[in-house]
Amino acid sequence: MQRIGVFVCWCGSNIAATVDVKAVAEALKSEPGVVYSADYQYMCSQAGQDLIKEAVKEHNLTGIVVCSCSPRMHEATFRKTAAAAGLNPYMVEIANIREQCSWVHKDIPSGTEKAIILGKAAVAKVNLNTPLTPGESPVTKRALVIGGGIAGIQTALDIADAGFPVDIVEKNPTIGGKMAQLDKTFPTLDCAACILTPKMVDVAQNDKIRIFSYSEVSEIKGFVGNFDVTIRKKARYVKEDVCTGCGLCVEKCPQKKIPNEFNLGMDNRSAIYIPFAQAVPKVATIDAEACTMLKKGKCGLCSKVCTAGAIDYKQQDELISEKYGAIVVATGFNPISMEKFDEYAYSQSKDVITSLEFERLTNAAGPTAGKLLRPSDLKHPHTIVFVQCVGSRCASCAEKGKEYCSKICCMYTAKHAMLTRDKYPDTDVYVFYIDVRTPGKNFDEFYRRAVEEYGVHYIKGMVGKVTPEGDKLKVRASDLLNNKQLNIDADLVVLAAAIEPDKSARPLATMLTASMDTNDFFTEAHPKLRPVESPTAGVFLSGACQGPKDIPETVSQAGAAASKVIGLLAKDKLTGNPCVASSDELMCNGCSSCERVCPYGAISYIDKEFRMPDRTVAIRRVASVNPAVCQGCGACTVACPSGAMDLRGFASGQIMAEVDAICK
Amino acid sequence: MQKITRDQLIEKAASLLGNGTVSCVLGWEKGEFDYDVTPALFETESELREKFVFGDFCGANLSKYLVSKTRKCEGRILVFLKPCDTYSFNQLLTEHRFDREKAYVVGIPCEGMADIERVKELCGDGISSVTADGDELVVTTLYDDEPVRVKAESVLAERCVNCKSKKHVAYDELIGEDGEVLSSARFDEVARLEAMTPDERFAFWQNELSKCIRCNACRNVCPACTCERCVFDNPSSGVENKAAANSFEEKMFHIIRAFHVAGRCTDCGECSRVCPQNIPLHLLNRKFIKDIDDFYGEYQAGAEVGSRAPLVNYTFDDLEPGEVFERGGQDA
Amino acid sequence: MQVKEYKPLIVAFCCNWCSYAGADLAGNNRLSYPADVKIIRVPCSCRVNPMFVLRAFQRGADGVIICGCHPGDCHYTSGNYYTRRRMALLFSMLDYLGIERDRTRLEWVSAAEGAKFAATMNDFVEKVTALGENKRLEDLRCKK
Amino acid sequence: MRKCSLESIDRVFAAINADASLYLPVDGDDGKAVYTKWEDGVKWSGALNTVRSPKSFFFPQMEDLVQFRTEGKTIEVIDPRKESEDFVVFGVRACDAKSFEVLDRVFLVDPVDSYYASRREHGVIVTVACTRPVETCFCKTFGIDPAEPAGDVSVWKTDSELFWQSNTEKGEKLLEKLADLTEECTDEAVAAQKEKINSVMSRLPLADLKADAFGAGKTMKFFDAPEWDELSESCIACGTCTYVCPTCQCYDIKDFNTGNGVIRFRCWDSCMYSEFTKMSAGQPRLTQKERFRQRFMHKLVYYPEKNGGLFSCVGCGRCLSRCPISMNIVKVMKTIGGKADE
Repeated sequence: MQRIGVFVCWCGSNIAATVDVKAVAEALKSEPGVVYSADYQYMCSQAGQDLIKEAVKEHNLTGIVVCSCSPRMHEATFRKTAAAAGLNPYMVEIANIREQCSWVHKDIPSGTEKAIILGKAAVAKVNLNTPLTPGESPVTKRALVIGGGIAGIQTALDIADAGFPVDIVEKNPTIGGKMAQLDKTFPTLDCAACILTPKMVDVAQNDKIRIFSYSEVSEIKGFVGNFDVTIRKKARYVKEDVCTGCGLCVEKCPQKKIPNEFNLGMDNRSAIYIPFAQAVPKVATIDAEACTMLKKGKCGLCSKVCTAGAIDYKQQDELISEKYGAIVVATGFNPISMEKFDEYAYSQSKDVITSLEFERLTNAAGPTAGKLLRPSDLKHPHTIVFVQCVGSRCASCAEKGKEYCSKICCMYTAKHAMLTRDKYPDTDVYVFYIDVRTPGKNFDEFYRRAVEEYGVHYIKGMVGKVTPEGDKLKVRASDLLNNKQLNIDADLVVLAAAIEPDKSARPLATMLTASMDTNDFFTEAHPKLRPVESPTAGVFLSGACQGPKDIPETVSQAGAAASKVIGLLAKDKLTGNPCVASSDELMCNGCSSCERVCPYGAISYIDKEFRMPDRTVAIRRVASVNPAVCQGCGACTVACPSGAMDLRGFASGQIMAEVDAICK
Repeated sequence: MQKITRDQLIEKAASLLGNGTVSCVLGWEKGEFDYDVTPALFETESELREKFVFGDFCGANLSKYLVSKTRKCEGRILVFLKPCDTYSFNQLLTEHRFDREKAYVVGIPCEGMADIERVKELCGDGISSVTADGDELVVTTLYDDEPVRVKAESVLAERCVNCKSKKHVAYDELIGEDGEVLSSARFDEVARLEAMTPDERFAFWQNELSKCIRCNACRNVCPACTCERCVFDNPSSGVENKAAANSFEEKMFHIIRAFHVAGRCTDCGECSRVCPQNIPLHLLNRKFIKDIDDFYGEYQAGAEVGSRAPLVNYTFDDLEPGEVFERGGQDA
Repeated sequence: MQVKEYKPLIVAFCCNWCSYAGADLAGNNRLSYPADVKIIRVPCSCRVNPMFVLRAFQRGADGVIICGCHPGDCHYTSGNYYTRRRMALLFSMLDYLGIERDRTRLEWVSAAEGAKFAATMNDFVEKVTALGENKRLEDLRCKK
Repeated sequence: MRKCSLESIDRVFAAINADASLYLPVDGDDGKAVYTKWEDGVKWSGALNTVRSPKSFFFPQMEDLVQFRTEGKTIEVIDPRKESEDFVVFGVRACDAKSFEVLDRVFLVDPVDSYYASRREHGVIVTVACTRPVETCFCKTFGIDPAEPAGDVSVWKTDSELFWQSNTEKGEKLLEKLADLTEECTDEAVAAQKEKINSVMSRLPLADLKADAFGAGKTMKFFDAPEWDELSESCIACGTCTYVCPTCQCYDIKDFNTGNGVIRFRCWDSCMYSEFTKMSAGQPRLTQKERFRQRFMHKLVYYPEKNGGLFSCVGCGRCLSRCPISMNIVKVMKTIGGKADE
C-alpha cells in the first residue's frame, strides 16, 4: 500500500477563486492510500516545494499527488522536488485543477466537485505507480552515411569536421551521385563539377572518412547509439589499394560495347571502367556481366597491361561488420521510367530525351563533348520542346506517374532553356508547363531572365502527343492561355521526368525499421519540428530520400542531419525515457501485431524456451521492446490482443483506475 | 455429399506416413453416431483404417490444433484442410503461431458441411443414422420406419450456405480440384440488422447475448484466439470474468472478443457452429469484416501469409468515425 | 419536489501532445465548458484501448470522447491513424448493438485549438445530455 | 393419481402461477426449449428437454454472496439476499430430477450452502415422464427410469391428457391447489404409457451402455489409463459440457470492485479451464489431459466413492449434443471402461 501525500495548490487566486482548495484537500484525505493532505498558496514556489519535501520525510510518503496547474507546466518541477526528497520522480502525479478546472468552470461548487474527482483519479493512479528508472545505453562514436551523392558527401564532411569518424557506403563505383552528372547548376550557373569535385576530393582526403564504394548495406541490427551494420563490398576485381587509376586497362580492354550508365547509355564504355575522370575513388572496376575473362576465362588483357598488378579476377564479395552510433540515409533519387509515357514517343525516337540525358548532352565530359547534338543524327537541333511535369503532379494518373510535384524540374528546365539560347541563339526553345514554380532565393529572377532576356517561349499547356515523322518530331500541344492547338515540328523533345526515391530505399527502410510514405520517401519524425530525423531513433535523413529537393536544399538538410548526428555522437550515454512499453513474455503470443504498429522499430522477436504450464518445454517467439528506442506512444499496447504489452507510467491498470475514480 | 471419399484420404495419409514425410495425421474420428465427429491425431495406418472418417459432418476446422500439436509432435503433421480452413492456417502463420515446416497440408475440396441441427429440424429428433447418397442425405430416426431423404444443400450449415471460397490458399498438395473464391451473400444478414432501428438492433442483441452462458466455446474454438493467456482469464487485465453478471458483461465479452479478432478473423464460422446457445456470433465478426471492407477496401484475413491486418495498418485519408455514421443507417 | 437537473458524466481521453495541450489552452483563454467533462491524459490517442471506453461506460460514464493530434501531426507520427481505425470500428460496432452514436466521439484537437476543444466539449455534452442517462451499456452494480 | 385434459393446461398453469412463479420449457426464437417464466399465452414446449439444465433454478450461474460498501476508509457489510420467493419448475425430466439429488448431496450436507438450501426450500419440482427419448439419451445407464420421474410431483402425458401424482408434501400441496382443475383417476393409462416409453428406451443406440465398470474404489484402475491421452487430445478446454451439465456443481468466488465497494459473488466454474482452482502456487492440474480426466473421474469414480455409489452423471445427453468437438462421457466410458476390463 502506498503512503500518498496530496498537495493542493491555490495558485494564488487562479485556482482558489473557483475551487475550494481546503475542501479538496479534506476530501482527498479520506481516499485509500492518502496519509497526508495539505494546501498552499504556491506549491511550485520554493516554500511550496519545501513543504512537499518535509511532508515526504515526516510522513514517509511513497507517492505524491499535486493538484495544481497542468502537468505540462510543472510536472518536471515536482518530479525534481520528489527526487530531492529521496522519492522516485515517477511517483508523482499531477491533477490539473487549473487549466482544466478552475479556469474553465465558473461556479465554486461544480469546480470544487470536479477538482476532487480529478484529485481522486490522480490518487488512484499513484496507488498503482511504481518507481521507474530511465535506462542508459552507450554511444558508438562513429556514423554511417548511406549514399555518396552530394547529400551524403556534405553530411559526412560536416560530421568528420566535428571530429567523428564517418563511413560512406556508395553502391556505385564512385561517389558523386546525380550531381556529378549535371552540367551547370541553377540559379547561379556555376559548373556542377567545379563545386562538387573539390568536395569529393575532400572526402577522399579526410582521414576521418572511409569510403566503401561499390558497396551495399546488407544487414542492420541494433538501435540508436548501437547499430551493428554489415556492409557488402562487392567484388570489383581490382585491388582498390593497388590501382592507381591510370586508365591503361580501360583503354586496352577489348570489350567496349557496354552502355555507359554515367552517360545514361548514350555512349559506350569498356568492361573495365572508371565512371568518369574525377571519380572518387579513382579505381577501375570490372563489370562482371561484360568481362570476357570473368565470363569465359579468356582474355586477361587488363591484368597484362596493369603495371601495378591491381587486377584480381578471383576477388570475392567482402562482408564488413562495423558498429555505428548513428545512420544517415542519403539514398537520393532517380528519374522515373518513361515507358508508361509513350505519348511522348520516348521509346520510338532517340531524339526524345529526359532532362538528365540533356544534362549529359550539354556536359563537356558527356558523349558529345558538350556540343548540343541530336542523338539520332548528331545534328544541331533548331527547335527544342521542353515538356514539364512528365509524371509529376499526376493526381488522376497515379498509376502512371506520381501525385507529388518533383520540385526541381521548373528550375532546371529554365536553366536548360536559357543555356541553349545562350549558346545557340538560332534555336527556338519552347517550354510547356502546368505552372512554373520558382520559390527559392533568386529563382524567380532566374526564370524571368529565361523568358525576358533569352526569349524562351513559355507556353501554359500540355503536350498531347509527339510523333516522329522523318527527321522531325511532330509535337501536338495546347496553349491554354490563347486557347489554341499548337503543332510544332521539333528537332529535340526534352521530358522533365518526375523523380522518385532510389529503388534501394525500400529494402533499406525495412532493415532500418524506418517508416516511409506511400511514395517510398522516408518519413521524417515530425514534418515541421524534426524534419531531418526519421521516427526511428538514431536514423537521420539527408537529401532527396526524404522528398524532392534541389541542391541548395539538399546541402542544407545534409548539414542539419550532420548536426543532429554530431549532437548524438557527442553524448557518452543516452538516457532513455522510462515510460516505455514492455512485454510480459509469459503472455506474449509472438503474433507481430505490436511490431507492425511500432513507428520506431523498437520491437523485435526472440525465440525463447519456456516451461509451459503443462510441464512441457516449448520454444516460443516473444516480443522484446528495446527501451532505448521505444518512445512510449502505446500503439502496441492496444494492438496486442493478449494484453502482454503494457506501457510503464501509463499502464492499462493505471488508466482504468483513473476511469474508475472519475466515474465512481 | 463430399466429392472425395474417406478411402482416398486414408490412402493419401497412409502413403505419407509410410514414406516418412509425416509422423502423424490430424483428421476426424468417427463417433457414436453418424454425425458426432471428433478431431483426432492418428499415428498409424491401422488407426486410420479403424477410426478415420470423412463426410458431411467433418466441419471442425483443424488448423488451430497445429499450434499445440506442432509443439508436441516430433515430426511433420499431415493436416487435412478444407478451403475455408486454409485461410485460418495462413492467418496463424502470419502470426507466427507455428512453424510452417512442421505442417504438411493436404487440401481437400469441400461441398459444404451439414448441420445436424438442420437435419433434426427437417427429419425430427432421435436420429439413428445419416448417410450420404448422391446429393441427398438419407436419415433414419427412432420413430419413423421409413428413412427420410433430404437434399444435402438444404441442411448445410449457415457458413456453408454462404461459403466465401472454395479455393485453397495454402497447401502442400491438393486432392481433387481446387475451386474459386466465391461471391457470397454472407453480409446480407449484417445489412439486415444495420437497416433496423437502433432500438430493434438493441433488442435483437440484448436477446441473443443474454443467452450466453460464457462457456468460452466460441473463444476456444476460434483459430484467431490463440493467446497464451486470454485477457478474460487474466485477473490483471481489468476485464477478467468467468460469468456474465449482467447485460453489460455479456456485451463486453462479445465486443472485446470480436474486436480482438477484427481484421484477423477469416470468417470460418466456427464460433457460431459451436455455440451451445445458438447465438449468431458470426454476425459480430462479419460486422467488423464488412466495415473493414467498406471503410478500408476489401481484405480477407488469411488470403496471404504475411499480409498486414487492417487494424495494424492505415492510410492517411481513412474515414473518420464521424463519417462512418454519415454514410447512413439509423441512429438511436 | 424539484427534479434534479441531469448532469452527464463525460470521460475524455486526451493525447499529451496536442489535445491535452489544447485543453490547457482552452483554460489559458478561459473558454468555459461544462464541468461534467473529466480528462484523462494519455501519451497518444493510440494508447486508448477499446476496453477503456467500455470500462468508462460500465462505471457510469454517459459519453466517452477521445481526442488526438490531427492526422499527420501525431507526435509519434502514426498513432492517431491507428486510433482512427480502431475507434471507427468500435463505434460502428456499438452502433450495431444499438448503442446511441452520440455517446462516443473521436475528435482531432491541436495544441493551438483551445477554442475548438471548448466548442467540441460543449457540443458533446449537449448531445449526451439530450440522450440522457446511459442505459444500454450500464452495469447496475456500479450505480451508487 | 389425478388427471386433467391437455386442453385445460393453460388454466392449470394459471392456477399454479397464481401464488408461485411458474417456469417451464418454452421454445425460444431459435426453436430450442428454454425454461421461461409462464404468463398468459406462453406455450409449453414439446421438445424433449432444454439446452440448459434446470440446475440454475437452485444454483444460478452467478449470485451475489455478500457486499462491502466503502465510504472513505470505512466498510459496511451487506447481505444482498432477499427472501426467496416460492416457485414451481414444471416439465423437468427424470434425468434432471435425479440431478437435484446429486446437487443436494453436495450443497445440503454440512456445511449447508444456505443460498442453495433456501432456493430448494422455495422451489417445487414438477417432472414429466419422457415420451420421445432421443439417440443421445442414456439415463438407464445410471438406473434412472424416464417413465418414473422423481420430483415433488410427477406428470405423465398422453395424447390427450395429463396424469398427476404427488411424491412429496410440497407436491401434495400443489395438487391440492389444482383440485378443481383435475379429477381423481386410476393409473391404468399411466401404466400403458410407461410400457410404451420403456419399449422405446430399449431401442436407443446407447441402451446397452453400462456403468458397471465404474464406481467407488476404481480410482487406481482408471487413473493411469493410457487412453486419457488420446481422449483428451481434441478437447478445446471450453466449459460447454460443464455448463450444460445438470450435475456439475463447481463454482468460483470472486470479488467485483464497484468503485464504491466490493460485491463478492460466486459463479460457475469449469474444471476444464486452465485457470480452474488456481492458487498462489498454481493450479493442481496442469495439463488438459489431467483436467479432462478429472471431470470424468469425478462423475464416474470420485463422486460415487463419497456418495454411496451414486454416479454424478444422469445420462441426459446434453454434452453429447453440445460439445464443440463431440467428445463426451459416453466415448470416455466406452473407451476406458472397455479397455480396462481386458
